[in-house]
Amino acid sequence: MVDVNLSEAEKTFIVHGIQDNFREDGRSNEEYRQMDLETGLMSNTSGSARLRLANTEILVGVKAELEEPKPEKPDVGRLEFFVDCSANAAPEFEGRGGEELATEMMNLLYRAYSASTVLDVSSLCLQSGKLCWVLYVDVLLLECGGNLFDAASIAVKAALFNTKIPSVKVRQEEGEETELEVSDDPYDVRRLDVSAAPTVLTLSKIGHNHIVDASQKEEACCLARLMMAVTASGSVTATVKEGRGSLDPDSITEMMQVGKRVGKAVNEKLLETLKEEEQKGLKRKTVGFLR
Amino acid sequence: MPDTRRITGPEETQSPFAFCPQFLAQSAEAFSDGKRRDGRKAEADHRPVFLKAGLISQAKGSAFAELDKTKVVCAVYGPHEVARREDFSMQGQISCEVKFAPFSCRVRRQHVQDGREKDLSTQLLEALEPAVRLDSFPKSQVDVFVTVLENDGSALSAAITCASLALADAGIEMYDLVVACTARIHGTSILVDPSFSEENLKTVSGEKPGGQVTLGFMPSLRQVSALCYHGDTDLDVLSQATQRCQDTCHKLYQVVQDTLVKSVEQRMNNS
Amino acid sequence: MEVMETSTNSPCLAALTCVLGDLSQADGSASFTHGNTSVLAATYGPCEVRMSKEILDQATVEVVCKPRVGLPNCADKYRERHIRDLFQATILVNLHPRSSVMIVLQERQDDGGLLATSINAACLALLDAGVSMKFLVAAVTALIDKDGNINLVPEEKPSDVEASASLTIVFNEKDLQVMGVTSSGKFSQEQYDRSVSLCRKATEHVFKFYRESMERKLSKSV
Amino acid sequence: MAAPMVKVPGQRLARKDETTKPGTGTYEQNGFIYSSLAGCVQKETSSDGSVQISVITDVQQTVVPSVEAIVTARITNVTPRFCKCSILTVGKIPLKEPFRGMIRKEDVRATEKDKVETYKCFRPGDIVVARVLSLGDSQSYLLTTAENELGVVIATSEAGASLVPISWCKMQCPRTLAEEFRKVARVQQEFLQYTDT
Amino acid sequence: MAAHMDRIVLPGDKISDLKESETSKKVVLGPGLRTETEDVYACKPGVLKFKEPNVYWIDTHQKRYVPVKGEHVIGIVTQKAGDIFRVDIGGSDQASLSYLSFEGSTKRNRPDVKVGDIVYSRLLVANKDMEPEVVCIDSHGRSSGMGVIRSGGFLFKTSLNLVRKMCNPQCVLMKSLGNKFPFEVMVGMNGRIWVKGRTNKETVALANAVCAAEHMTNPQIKAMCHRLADALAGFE
Amino acid sequence: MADEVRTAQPKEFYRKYLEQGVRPDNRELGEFRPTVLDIGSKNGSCISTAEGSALIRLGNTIVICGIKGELAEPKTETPTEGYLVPNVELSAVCSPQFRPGPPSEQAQVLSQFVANVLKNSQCVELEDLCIAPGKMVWVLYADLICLDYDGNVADACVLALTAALSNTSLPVVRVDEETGKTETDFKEEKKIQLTCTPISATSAIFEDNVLLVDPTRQEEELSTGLVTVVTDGKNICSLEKPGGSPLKDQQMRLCIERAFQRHTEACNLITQSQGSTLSTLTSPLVDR
Repeated sequence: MVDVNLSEAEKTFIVHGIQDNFREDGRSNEEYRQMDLETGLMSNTSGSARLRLANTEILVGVKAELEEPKPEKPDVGRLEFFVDCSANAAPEFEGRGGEELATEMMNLLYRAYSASTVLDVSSLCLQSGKLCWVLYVDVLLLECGGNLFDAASIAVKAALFNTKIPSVKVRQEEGEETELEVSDDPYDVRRLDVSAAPTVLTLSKIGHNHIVDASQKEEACCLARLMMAVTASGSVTATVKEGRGSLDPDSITEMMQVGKRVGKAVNEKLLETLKEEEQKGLKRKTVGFLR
Repeated sequence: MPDTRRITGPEETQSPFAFCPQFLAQSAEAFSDGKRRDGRKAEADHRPVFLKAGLISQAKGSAFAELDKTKVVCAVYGPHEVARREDFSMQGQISCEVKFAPFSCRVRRQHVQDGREKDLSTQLLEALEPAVRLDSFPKSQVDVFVTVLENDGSALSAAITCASLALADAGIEMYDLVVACTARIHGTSILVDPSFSEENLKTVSGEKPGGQVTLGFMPSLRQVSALCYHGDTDLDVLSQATQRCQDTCHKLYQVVQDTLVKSVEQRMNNS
Repeated sequence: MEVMETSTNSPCLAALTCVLGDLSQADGSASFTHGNTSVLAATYGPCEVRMSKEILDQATVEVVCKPRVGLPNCADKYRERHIRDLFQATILVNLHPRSSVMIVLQERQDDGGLLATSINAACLALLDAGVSMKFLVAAVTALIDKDGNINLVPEEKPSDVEASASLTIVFNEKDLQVMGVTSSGKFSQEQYDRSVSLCRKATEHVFKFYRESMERKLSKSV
Repeated sequence: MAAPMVKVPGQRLARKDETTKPGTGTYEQNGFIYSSLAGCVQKETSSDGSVQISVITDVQQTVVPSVEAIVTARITNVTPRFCKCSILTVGKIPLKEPFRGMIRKEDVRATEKDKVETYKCFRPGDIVVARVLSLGDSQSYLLTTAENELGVVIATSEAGASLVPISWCKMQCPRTLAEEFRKVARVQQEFLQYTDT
Repeated sequence: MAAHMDRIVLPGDKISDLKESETSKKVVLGPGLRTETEDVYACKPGVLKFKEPNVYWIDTHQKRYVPVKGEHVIGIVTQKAGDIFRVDIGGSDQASLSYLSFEGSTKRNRPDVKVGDIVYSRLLVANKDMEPEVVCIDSHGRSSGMGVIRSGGFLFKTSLNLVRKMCNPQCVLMKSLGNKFPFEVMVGMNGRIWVKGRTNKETVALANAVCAAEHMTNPQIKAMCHRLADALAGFE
Repeated sequence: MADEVRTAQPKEFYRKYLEQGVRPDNRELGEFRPTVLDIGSKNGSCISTAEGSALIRLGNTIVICGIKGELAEPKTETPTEGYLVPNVELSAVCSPQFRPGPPSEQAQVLSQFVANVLKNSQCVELEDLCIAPGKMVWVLYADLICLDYDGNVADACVLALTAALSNTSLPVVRVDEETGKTETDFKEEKKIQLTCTPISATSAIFEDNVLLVDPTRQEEELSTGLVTVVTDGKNICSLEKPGGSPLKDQQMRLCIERAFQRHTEACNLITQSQGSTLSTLTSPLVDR
């Protein structure tokens, strides 16, 4: 992560704060910061979402393309993730600086969405071996305020929820020429069922305790993090330990319990806000980047 | 862009396996008549492990690990200077690179490092960094290069164990050796040290698709240095699998220590 | 910028023509044509060397072979290595330590014997640049066809008999010893010995051609 | 002592108390001394009776130039203000990959620091013995030869023969008898037989 | 002996029958000649020259300058690094020029030298092991013509042979141009020449005359200068 | 003291040895390093996922060769010829001088050398690789990975490649004309026939007169030239001397003789280890 240099005194101050479950910005160890989410703000994408978690800003765009499926998985569509750390997020992202963090994020997203039950990709396949939908998910990191993995995964889930795939009819004539007919009616679209999609929850171990949604300062004094992808139903689709330090086994199980509980809560709250935003329909004005 | 730095064959080629019917229909059941597909009886049976330290003359330290058909070679270089580095730090650095040989898997792999190899390299770095005393070589860097010669399942755990043996053989100061183990969750059974076919078992329809967890463990300090899992299971099945991996790591620890002791003794009496 | 013509008095060595010094920015340049194979060579040096390639007690010789069309591939790298090792042993490299002598060879037309023509072009360019060398080197390519007789490439009248092997041999002028060899196709040891003697005789013409071109160039500026 | 016991990293050696102290190749964690290298255990009882446990590896020394260490280096390039060199061995242990070092003009000799002409002290290709002054910057280590025992040990003359030291600042080529200026290391007696091959 | 002289040699040619001087029984080998197990070989292509009593050397046609101690060169200041300037003299390394090596410069009153200035200087240190060093003062500390060239004029690059030919006393180029119209000229042994005529037209004419003179004999040079002077006069 | 001299002045260190005609690892000038070859157990090759593989240890130098077969359309101008694509990978594992990333100049030169040897020796008839003329042919990717670079990687690569090709077996692929459907049958296997076995012998020229066969890495660095001769028993398949110090004719004859001797030595080594039942890959990798 982009670490801000802290002196030893500041680090001990943060660690002591966490020990009595009262962090420097007043939150308890398992509380998220203020998050506001907006979907459907970019016209030329099939689906998009912008998430601002305190001062972490992430923009996700999903483009649906018709392509040939992979030879070894002929009857399934697929998701392709791409993460770009733009240089205006942090000076060291300039050039190839942000590549390492971007690959880490991409690997985690691929892991989280690797299980077949997470997102029904078989329905994305139009003609086995010949034609299927490929969803290109592009994550753009605009500002780093700590806890980038959680924010990115939530924004990805929101963007997938907001994705509208035009319905396509395939007519198979006698000759093997397949006839594709894409409807241009904006309402005749198919939506993705993201109820089983996971969101990532990062538990940072500081001292002997672990906290959720660590700010940039808290991330600087944490040696090991456990990132878990949790679905609304509470099942775990990916876990990765990241960071230079090591964790002892029992604290891992403890962290997993907390992760599951908080993860379920985050998922439910997210689905609620998405549905609520959907109801407002076209009346709601998009705030975008004005604020 | 044609790869002008290598001899190139035709543009697009297909693997012969794509046209072979019985390979496409992967079977779903893990146990056939009481035994695992490669003859191991219990779920917790680990394949016979063969380890050897100090086989590459050019490397500072090296090791070779063989889990029945999975063969991994690791070489450690350094500590040497870091080429271009502006920040001056009293802590040493480790850089890891995992590479699959083009002939290591059934379907031929490309020479250029793809996403999966980058992922394994990061996981290897995660596993080794906590175990190495970085302050013992300030301002310099240790390189760990792993080549997977043949991949018959749990390549990552073989790479981690082999790399930590190579680091010890290189005389790099370490808090503890790192031993790793992989487990495949398939329905209710937890298969330790899965082979390649067990890694790609088809999910039984209706059940949860299970998953695969790899654990990097420092047995004498009882610390987990790496944990990576993907799939879709409940939490308790996952922590059960992690526990099963931990017990196997304790068993493996003994084998790694004996190999290291044997190689030090052998070097002592012929030097 | 005069053009040097030589009569084809050697048994079957094609016509050699060369223009010295026609690139103004290069320290030395030679556009050399042997039969229908033509190469433009330019040399820069001794000049600045990159830190990574610097050798502390001698000059680094760098060779770049540019094919006529497309990107350089492994075959060009292979030719580059041959020519670099040859001139590393020919140029007096310890006179200019920690510097580099750069030779750039642009293939203009290839009708067989490209490596030999490149070597001769590079040697002429080094002469034009006045780089100090132990001796001169010249290369000739010999073609061995199925029934074993040998002729030199690129011949004037390309025979239609399909060749079974080809040998490019480099000789130095001082004691006409073999400096470098590269081969393709199969051939016996006896065929190798015959090709060496034939090529040795042919290189005398090439050395004579070097002398004539330099005399032509230097006679003007006395 | 029985055949020296071979220990591997992570193995517990002893309980830490005032008498036993961790030596090289070991580390101390919550009350116990653990081995951090794969090698044989050595127990030295120092004067005040306390035992120092250390683990020594026979050949695979991991050595990094540390401050005050004596190193052998080859001079790679000489400029008026400093000489760049590549460190070949630290103490007695040859390094598999050389480290970059630098000797500044003012660290060449102890006397008349400012009138030092680096060309008259070192030439590229000389083998020098120097002491590590500091870890320097991220590019190279800082070395000094400002002692009588430090300086040029092996140098080749223009004619290619190896030079013989004749004074602290001059060496002579046995073949052409030409003298060349160098900052010569005053080599102790037992080394002399090897340098005049 | 005469057949020996002015003969064209190529690298690798053995030079036998060298005339030792009566007094010191030694032969002085100049640039381009090399001894190997006591016989002499040429290592550069060019014309073998001989000067009494026993000096041999090869005059090569070369564009790339190899620094030689004591030669005057024209350099271009490329960089200011601390208390030295980096000067490009056309060789393989950039030469260093200390700010103290200007006439009348001390620690406090530093010379006004900017990047891009042209400097006429002399090579103090030049051998294959060391970085070349140039200075702008002679042994008595006076500039004697050396230093930063400020007053306009035109700098151009030629081959080293032309420069040696111009510095040769028998060459008539300088004299014949001189009595046509007044001009200033500075010749660097590294193949760089700086000329300044009264008007720009004359400066350009001068530069072309010098470049053209490379392959001319003395009479041809005189004829060329006449033509040049008439052409200039005719235009006025 | 020997270590100090060896690192500070390697050339003198070697010259002292060579004066007595022996080398620091007490081999004569014309003696190859001990060579161990593992072509794997009878049924499979030492790498089960590859169609053919071999591992060779030449002194300390280790090279492993794996051959993978893939299917592709043939070139239009040669409809009945398959492809044989060799590549040498000097990975960062084998020596500190190689960095991970695109192949170094030396790796490209070695790949081209091995490709030339295969083309010149025609040891594999490209027509044998044809399945359906014009439609489908075999592409044999021969990937050679150097695991330990201690000099003379060229000889090790050629021997490893020849050994791997000698035990490569390809599944039978049938393309029925009408439906154009292809079908691979892994039970039946067809071994590739080699017309000849090219073997290479490299000598390093030291101080312009001494010829050291099978040079180690240090001898390669100190040598002033390399000569590589590849023979197939009767004829010379490839003769490579890339520049370096000149070579007298009878020295070249000596190199060619050494190559023919090496050819007989290497052939029995291949036949010996052909039927060997070395179960694990360990023994050649392991016994130092």
